[in-house]
Amino acid sequence: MTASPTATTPAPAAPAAPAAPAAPPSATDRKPLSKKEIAADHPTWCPGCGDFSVLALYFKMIEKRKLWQEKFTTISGIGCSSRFPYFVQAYGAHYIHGRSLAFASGISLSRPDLHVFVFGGDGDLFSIGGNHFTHTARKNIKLTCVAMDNWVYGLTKKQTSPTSPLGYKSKTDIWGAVDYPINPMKQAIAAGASFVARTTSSNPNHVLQMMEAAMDHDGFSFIECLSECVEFYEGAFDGANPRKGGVFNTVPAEHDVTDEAAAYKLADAAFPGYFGVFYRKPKATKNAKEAALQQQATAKFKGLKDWQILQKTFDAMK
Amino acid sequence: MTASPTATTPAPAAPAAPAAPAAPPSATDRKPLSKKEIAADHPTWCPGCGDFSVLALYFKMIEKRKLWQEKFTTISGIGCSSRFPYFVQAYGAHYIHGRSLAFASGISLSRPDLHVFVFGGDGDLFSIGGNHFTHTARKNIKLTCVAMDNWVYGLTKKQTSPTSPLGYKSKTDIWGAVDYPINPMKQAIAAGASFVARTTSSNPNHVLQMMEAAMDHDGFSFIECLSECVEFYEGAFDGANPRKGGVFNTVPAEHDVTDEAAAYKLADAAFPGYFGVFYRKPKATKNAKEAALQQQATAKFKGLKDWQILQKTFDAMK
Amino acid sequence: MNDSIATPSAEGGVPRVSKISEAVIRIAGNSQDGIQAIGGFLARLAGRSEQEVMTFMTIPSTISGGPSIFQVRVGSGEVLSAGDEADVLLAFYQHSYEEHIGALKKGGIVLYDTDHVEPKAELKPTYHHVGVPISSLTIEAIGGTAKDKGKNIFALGLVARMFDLNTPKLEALIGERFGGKDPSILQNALAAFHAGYNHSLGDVVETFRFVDSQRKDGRQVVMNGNEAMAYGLIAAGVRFGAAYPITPWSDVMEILRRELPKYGGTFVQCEDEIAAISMTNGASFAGRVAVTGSSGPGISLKMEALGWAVMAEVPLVVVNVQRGGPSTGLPTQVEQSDLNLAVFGSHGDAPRVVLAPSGVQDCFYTAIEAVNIARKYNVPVFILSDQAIATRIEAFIEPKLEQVCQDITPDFSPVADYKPYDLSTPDGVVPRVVPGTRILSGKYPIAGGLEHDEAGHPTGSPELHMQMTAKRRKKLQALAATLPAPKVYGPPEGNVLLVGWGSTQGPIREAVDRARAAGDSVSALHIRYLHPLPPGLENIFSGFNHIRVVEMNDEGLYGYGQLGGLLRARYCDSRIRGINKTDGLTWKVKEILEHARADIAAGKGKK
Amino acid sequence: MNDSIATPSAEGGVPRVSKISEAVIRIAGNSQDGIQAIGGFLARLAGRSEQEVMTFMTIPSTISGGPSIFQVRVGSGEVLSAGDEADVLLAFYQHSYEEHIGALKKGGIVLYDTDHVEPKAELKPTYHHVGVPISSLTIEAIGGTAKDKGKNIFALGLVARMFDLNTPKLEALIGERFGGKDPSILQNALAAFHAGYNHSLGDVVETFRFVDSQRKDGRQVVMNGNEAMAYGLIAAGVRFGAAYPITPWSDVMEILRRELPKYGGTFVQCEDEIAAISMTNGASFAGRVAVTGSSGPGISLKMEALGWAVMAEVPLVVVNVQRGGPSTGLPTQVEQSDLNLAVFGSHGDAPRVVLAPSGVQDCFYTAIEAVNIARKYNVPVFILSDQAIATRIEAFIEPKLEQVCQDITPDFSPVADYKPYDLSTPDGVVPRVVPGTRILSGKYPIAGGLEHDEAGHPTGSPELHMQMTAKRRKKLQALAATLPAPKVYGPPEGNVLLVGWGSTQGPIREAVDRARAAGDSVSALHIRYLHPLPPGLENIFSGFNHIRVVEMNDEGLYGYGQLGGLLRARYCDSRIRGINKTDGLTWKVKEILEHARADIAAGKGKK
Ligand SMILES: Cc1ncc(C[n+]2csc(CCOP(=O)(O)OP(=O)(O)O)c2C)c(N)n1
Ligand SMILES: Cc1ncc(C[n+]2csc(CCOP(=O)(O)OP(=O)(O)O)c2C)c(N)n1
Ligand code: SF4
Ligand code: SF4
Ligand SMILES: [Mg+2]
Ligand SMILES: [Mg+2]
Repeated sequence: MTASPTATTPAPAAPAAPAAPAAPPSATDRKPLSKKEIAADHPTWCPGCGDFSVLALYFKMIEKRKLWQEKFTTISGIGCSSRFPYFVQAYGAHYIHGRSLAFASGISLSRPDLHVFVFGGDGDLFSIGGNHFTHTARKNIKLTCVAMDNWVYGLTKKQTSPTSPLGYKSKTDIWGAVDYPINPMKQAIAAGASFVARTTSSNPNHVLQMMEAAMDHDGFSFIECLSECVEFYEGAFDGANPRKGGVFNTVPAEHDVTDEAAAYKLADAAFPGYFGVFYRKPKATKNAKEAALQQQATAKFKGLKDWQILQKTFDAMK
Repeated sequence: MTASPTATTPAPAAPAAPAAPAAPPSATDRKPLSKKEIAADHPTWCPGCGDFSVLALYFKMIEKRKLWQEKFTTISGIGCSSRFPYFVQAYGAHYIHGRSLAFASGISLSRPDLHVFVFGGDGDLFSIGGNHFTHTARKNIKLTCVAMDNWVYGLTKKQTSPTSPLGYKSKTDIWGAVDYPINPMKQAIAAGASFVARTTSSNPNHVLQMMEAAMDHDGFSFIECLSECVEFYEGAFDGANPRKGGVFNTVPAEHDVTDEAAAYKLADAAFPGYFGVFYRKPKATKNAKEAALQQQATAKFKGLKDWQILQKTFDAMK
Repeated sequence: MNDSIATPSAEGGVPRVSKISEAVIRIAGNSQDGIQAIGGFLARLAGRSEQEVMTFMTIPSTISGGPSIFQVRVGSGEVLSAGDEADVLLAFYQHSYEEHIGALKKGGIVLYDTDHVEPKAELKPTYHHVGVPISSLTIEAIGGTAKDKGKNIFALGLVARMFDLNTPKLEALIGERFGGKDPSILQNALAAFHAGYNHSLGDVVETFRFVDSQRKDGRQVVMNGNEAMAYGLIAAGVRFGAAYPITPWSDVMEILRRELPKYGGTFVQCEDEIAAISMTNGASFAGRVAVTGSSGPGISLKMEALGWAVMAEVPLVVVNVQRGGPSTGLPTQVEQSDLNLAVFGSHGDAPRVVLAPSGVQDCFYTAIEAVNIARKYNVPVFILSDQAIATRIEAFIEPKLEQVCQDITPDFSPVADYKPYDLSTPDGVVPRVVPGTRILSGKYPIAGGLEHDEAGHPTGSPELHMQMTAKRRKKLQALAATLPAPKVYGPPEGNVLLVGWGSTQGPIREAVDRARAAGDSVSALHIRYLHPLPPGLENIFSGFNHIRVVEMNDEGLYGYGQLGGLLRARYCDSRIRGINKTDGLTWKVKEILEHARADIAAGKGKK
Repeated sequence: MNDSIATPSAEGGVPRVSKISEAVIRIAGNSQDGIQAIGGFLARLAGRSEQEVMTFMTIPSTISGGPSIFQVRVGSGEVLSAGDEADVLLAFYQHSYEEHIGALKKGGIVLYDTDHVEPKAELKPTYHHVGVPISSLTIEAIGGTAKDKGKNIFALGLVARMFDLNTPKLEALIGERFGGKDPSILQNALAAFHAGYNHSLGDVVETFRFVDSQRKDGRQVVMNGNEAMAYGLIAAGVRFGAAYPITPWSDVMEILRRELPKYGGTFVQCEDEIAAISMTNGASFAGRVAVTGSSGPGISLKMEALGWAVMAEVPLVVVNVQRGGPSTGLPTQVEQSDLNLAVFGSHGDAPRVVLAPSGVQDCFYTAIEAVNIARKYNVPVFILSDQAIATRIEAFIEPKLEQVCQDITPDFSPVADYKPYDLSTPDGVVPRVVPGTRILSGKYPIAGGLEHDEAGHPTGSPELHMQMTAKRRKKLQALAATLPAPKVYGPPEGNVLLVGWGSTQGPIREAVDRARAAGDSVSALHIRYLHPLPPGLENIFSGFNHIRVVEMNDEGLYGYGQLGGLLRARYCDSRIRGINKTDGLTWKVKEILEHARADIAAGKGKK
């Protein structure tokens, strides 16, 4: 291993950041990552899959916002969309199906120095992963979660997903889906997410806008991004694509993004519905709350080494 | 086994009810179950626990509505509240922690002849069981779910629950809870539950009213019932108990129970909030939809035995 | 093929026709080319011709598809495996040609699409090359549009000609497959087929004809293992199931979801695997054995809920279509590494039954047996299938459905009294009384996960926990006592005994045949009941010098695989050693013999 | 106690004082009576008096409380178990008296509350009865209100007098416990204590004094196993954990939740056990070994995610405080039935490490060792504790914290290049480079559950799957090579070898001592590293005629327990047989000897 002048090892018990590395070289002396540097394997997605554009815009954001590889992680569960981290030339994890948010929370809560981005499918985040979504949102754990919603299970080849509309013919509903779909936006709002937005991969500029806004939000930020599965649900989102005769309605200007009930109503709109930020109301993150507890606790032991703190506890157990 | 004149074994493939027994003797020639007949073990709950009254009112409903033991099942997960089935002298199951709704759905979908009642705690239904709650609600599976919400983990002796208010001092938050609580009513409404009500064990008549309304609802019916844990959260619900200087506000008369957004607003009211039916809007149950699929499918094979139906399939595999 | 075929000479002329008893044909292309369809047609034709057939295929792990093969082995005699080497290779692309010609036996025929394949000069001497402009001829025959669909059918025509297959039967099959709303589709398919069939095979020096296979008693059905599993469950009387999709389990659930309504049943796609097994626990509790299933990761998730069924003594069937592990592992490849999980995978002492079908036909009957064991002993039963069985197509004698199909509707006749966990029965088995049944004593049972007394109510009594633990164990011991001792394949005594389970039965038996043909003393033992084990195995083992357990899993920390470990623990016989691999592929006959060679050699001459 | 004590005669008079080396005191009442507090005081006093001490308690399984006991064994010599029989029984109620007098040794003293207990005439000859109106005297001493709190302290006073305990030390302990905001509480406690101490014990014919115990090098700390586990993890440098509550695991998480912030760490209560292990997988992935834990049901739920850590080679520590199973089972009783789950509980070949502490002190050191094994081999490590260790209190020499406490902060210095799954290392171990580290080659690793190449990217390659499977296995084989062969307790050769693991170490060693005292040839082997097993066991086994594996789990289908199965599979030694029970209670020394009697007898005379 070659040592770098700027590298340091942080104090063992640096409160709130047990394992936070030193700051990287100041932004000035480093160029942003180029597309070439940040792109890894060529995506194994089907030609035309909506997921390509989500990946391209993630690259754009990384370049634009000067995120270097030691500053962020890309996390996913299992699914076509969840192959995402393999295509990014940076630290990432391809976790198990449905549990990416819990995994990402472990990073976020132990490594305040890292941006944590989670990408997943509608099945991954709202079927098997639904409860982790709810609890990560309610605890307002700082990370960005992008649901690449294609209304179907892609990787396993066309089963009904929790967002498949009634009547959609899948391998598990050859006569058309009978279960009422879930509404990801309502789920996020009801769970207490502090940033909730909606976009579609067919509108690149809007996707980038939403991603940047989410990244800048200090808390749990959620984006539902419609992303067409050309293989198993072709044309699903034409209705939201002006180039295909659809309409792309942005959130009404008069909408108050801090009004939960209003956001909930917006989420109730029939497809194609609205695009943009539905809800944004910062509140203390779990990260900040836990850091505060650490400050309180460590304050009592100023200047003591870890073993000396434990010694005090043992002294009381005699 | 002694044979009963009225007992018959149903046709093997009676559509929609693969295993439905014959109707019981007409209500006229049978007396309703008395408290004595329906009570089993003496509850192991702490003296004064709110759960006692929920049990008493369940007995009352069973008596009043002439439910005989072969007509219903009582299902729970794990928790103090989930000990419920052991105290009822009828078919019941004490399942594993958090999964009672999925278990109950298996009964409901395979046994249309049985009423299915589920009782559980706030941890059982909204922490580990949260996702099953969401999906049972969205699919509108016919059963009644009563959350005995005491804002704490009772059985495991005082840890923070997903409904514990901020600042509640538990064994896992000695400095007071820091995670924003979940709102069970919002969860139910956002998930698409077709019947959502709220009551408190300190108001017996109201509990009975809500239970009966829930039982009569053809679909997924949910009741949040505040039920005090005198051991670990004494006085939690005094604010909702007039006898303890609290206020018991029923849902405003002008509230439209079919208006989802209005119901969501009601759920947003600060504690003690409102009591009564927040939302009730019947929609086709999954039970009915699956039955319809069965009717369509079986219609094509009228008069054929099961083996003959399979034979047709095999004939096409040569 | 059999030896009657001479290595083809280069000179052209009218093809000679030689009789053969079996042939292995490998079709290599991309998953999008419908090569599986060709294989499917050949397999079903074989089935209808009362021939034995076995297929093998690979599936690209990426959704966007990719290289894929379909190998079909057709024989007039018994066919045990999909075959190590191909007699004929049909190659659509350069990569197909280059990657798979190695699988062709020396002197074999490679039939390639000259539009995409540039044959290698150095290979020409070794393999007989036959080039056909498959793509362009297909376009010629049916026009550009349908090209991708037609190409495989054109190739089917070529093969039909080469093997002098029964064209009316094939046309009928094509009709059944493509005869739908739009008649042009069928016309195109037939046009492509005839174009291929009538295309001169040029310098092919011979074509082949299968010798008539000995009459089979009864007609054959042709299907893959997942189909056989699903239909077996239906025949068993299962009318409720719940699951979550995962490869390669998914098609079992897709079939049940589609078929059960015809029988008044329901199959539910759940939010996850835990919900799925919980729903089936609920449905089983409510009266009739229900089924859930999954593959690797989903099975691990079911372990807590499975333990409840053990404790509450609720019958349940859990199908595990195994794939490569650990974790997400190798989703589209085969492995037998979930046996330990099936036997030991829940906390506490939680005895359950584990069965493994040996092939496609056995999936059908194992499903029925699993349901009946679950019902009789009120215990969860695992069926361990695997990706290889799940996806391969076999033809087998059609089951006598009128006899095998059963009605397992519970009896709701009122009973006088009922103790769900009665300790007085010797074998621990207590017939269930289910919800909906009146119990005249007025005492109703509770099914629960807490340790309980005979009525099902919670107890912390040391004695009761000992007794109930023993009760749950004794049920499986009682089952074991009823199990048939497995029969040895080959002589019951000898030098080497190859022990196997599940889908390895075919290649292991073929290895035995091949070794014995070479004069070596090798027999095989297939274990279908893995937990509890059948009685009498120690006697069988005692008849051999070497006992090698052939498994598609790792040799483990101490040098034996998963079944190996179970057998060694029980019999403490150190001669039990493993033959293991984890390459995600089924065993080749020669690989097995390779591994066993030293032991086999040691026995040369001796008995 | 030692034999120096004569069976008490009935006549009264001034009590004789006899020196004793140890005493077993059982306090029986209801969980609400604070009897655990009495035991706690006695245990901590012993600790401060450099005596050995071990306690045992039962917890009512219903939340509303109920009968409960606390047994404390104090000794000047080595104390291995909580003792089979009590020398003194303190009975608060009739049920306490009736249910527990059987646990009193003949001639022992029963001290009972005459306000609640009606002694049985027929028992008077056998046991020495001493009645004291404990309830009313407590009320007298401190007034009605505080009665329920005071009664236990009053009884403590009685015991202090009877055993001539060090009152200043006891008063100090009472002060530490009750000294808080409200001084009246402490006053009441001391008043109750003195009232008890000064109460004449009437016709007790003797009191006791402990012989001075040999000086211990260093002071002792007194705690239960869950505390030792939690503080061991902190000493190991763990700064992040996540879990979900469950008995008896919960207090480990409650302690960590409370303590970690002092060290700049965090512990998260999650929505369920799957989220918990996923969070810790994430935190470990992010750099520093994290911990999760649970008991039975919660452990079964973690099996899929655990497999991910095996595949991704991410270090992790999972604590399982075992309780009675299967399913919800016996939540407040002890069992060792999760060993198979720990070793085999995930799908696929998923090798992980399994350690089991032998007692309270060992929990502390095992936690540190588990963390270091996880870090060195990048593998998940199970720690199998159990309900008995978790809840019993022991005094042990205070660890030298300055030496044992470690800082495991990762090194973030930039590296030139990094291959996370490098296949070139002989033992398969590759040091981790974690997020936040610059990699100058610009090639960054992905941690994933799919089979992968050396860079972590997905592959379906048969060769790579074989090699990576071997890599994951080789890491554990390398660890095994470093493990010390366990030392035999007693002579290294002989007739009977009692093999055990976990919390059974104490009673097993005491059984050895007792048997040897009786002239029998019995030794013991404690296995702390359960997976992989340490080398050299076969040599140890070869030195004995009988090898009996003593476990608190079921004898299984084939007559051996869970460790028994692992050992038989590996060594194929049919002399390895089980001694098993599942009554939810720790082993009594005489029970073990009972089970081994036949083997022991067979060896009489011989060597
Ligand atoms: C525990 C577990 N269950 C099931 C699967 C199989 N599986 C993989 S991805 C997936 C769902 C894919 O759908 P989605 O999450 O919407 O992603 P998409 O492929 O549509 O992008 C499923 C069911 C798995 N890998 N693990
Ligand atoms: C899988 C699993 N995890 C954890 C537990 C332990 N446990 C039992 S009940 C319970 C929560 C009890 O709280 P709640 O559901 O609110 O019911 P209450 O006791 O308050 O009525 C927990 C964590 C368990 N039995 N199983
Ligand atoms: S299957 Fe659908 S979601 Fe998956 S890669 Fe192809 S187009 Fe995209
Ligand atoms: S602990 Fe609380 S919830 Fe449980 S029985 Fe006692 S009072 Fe009720
Ligand atoms: Mg999707
Ligand atoms: Mg609760």
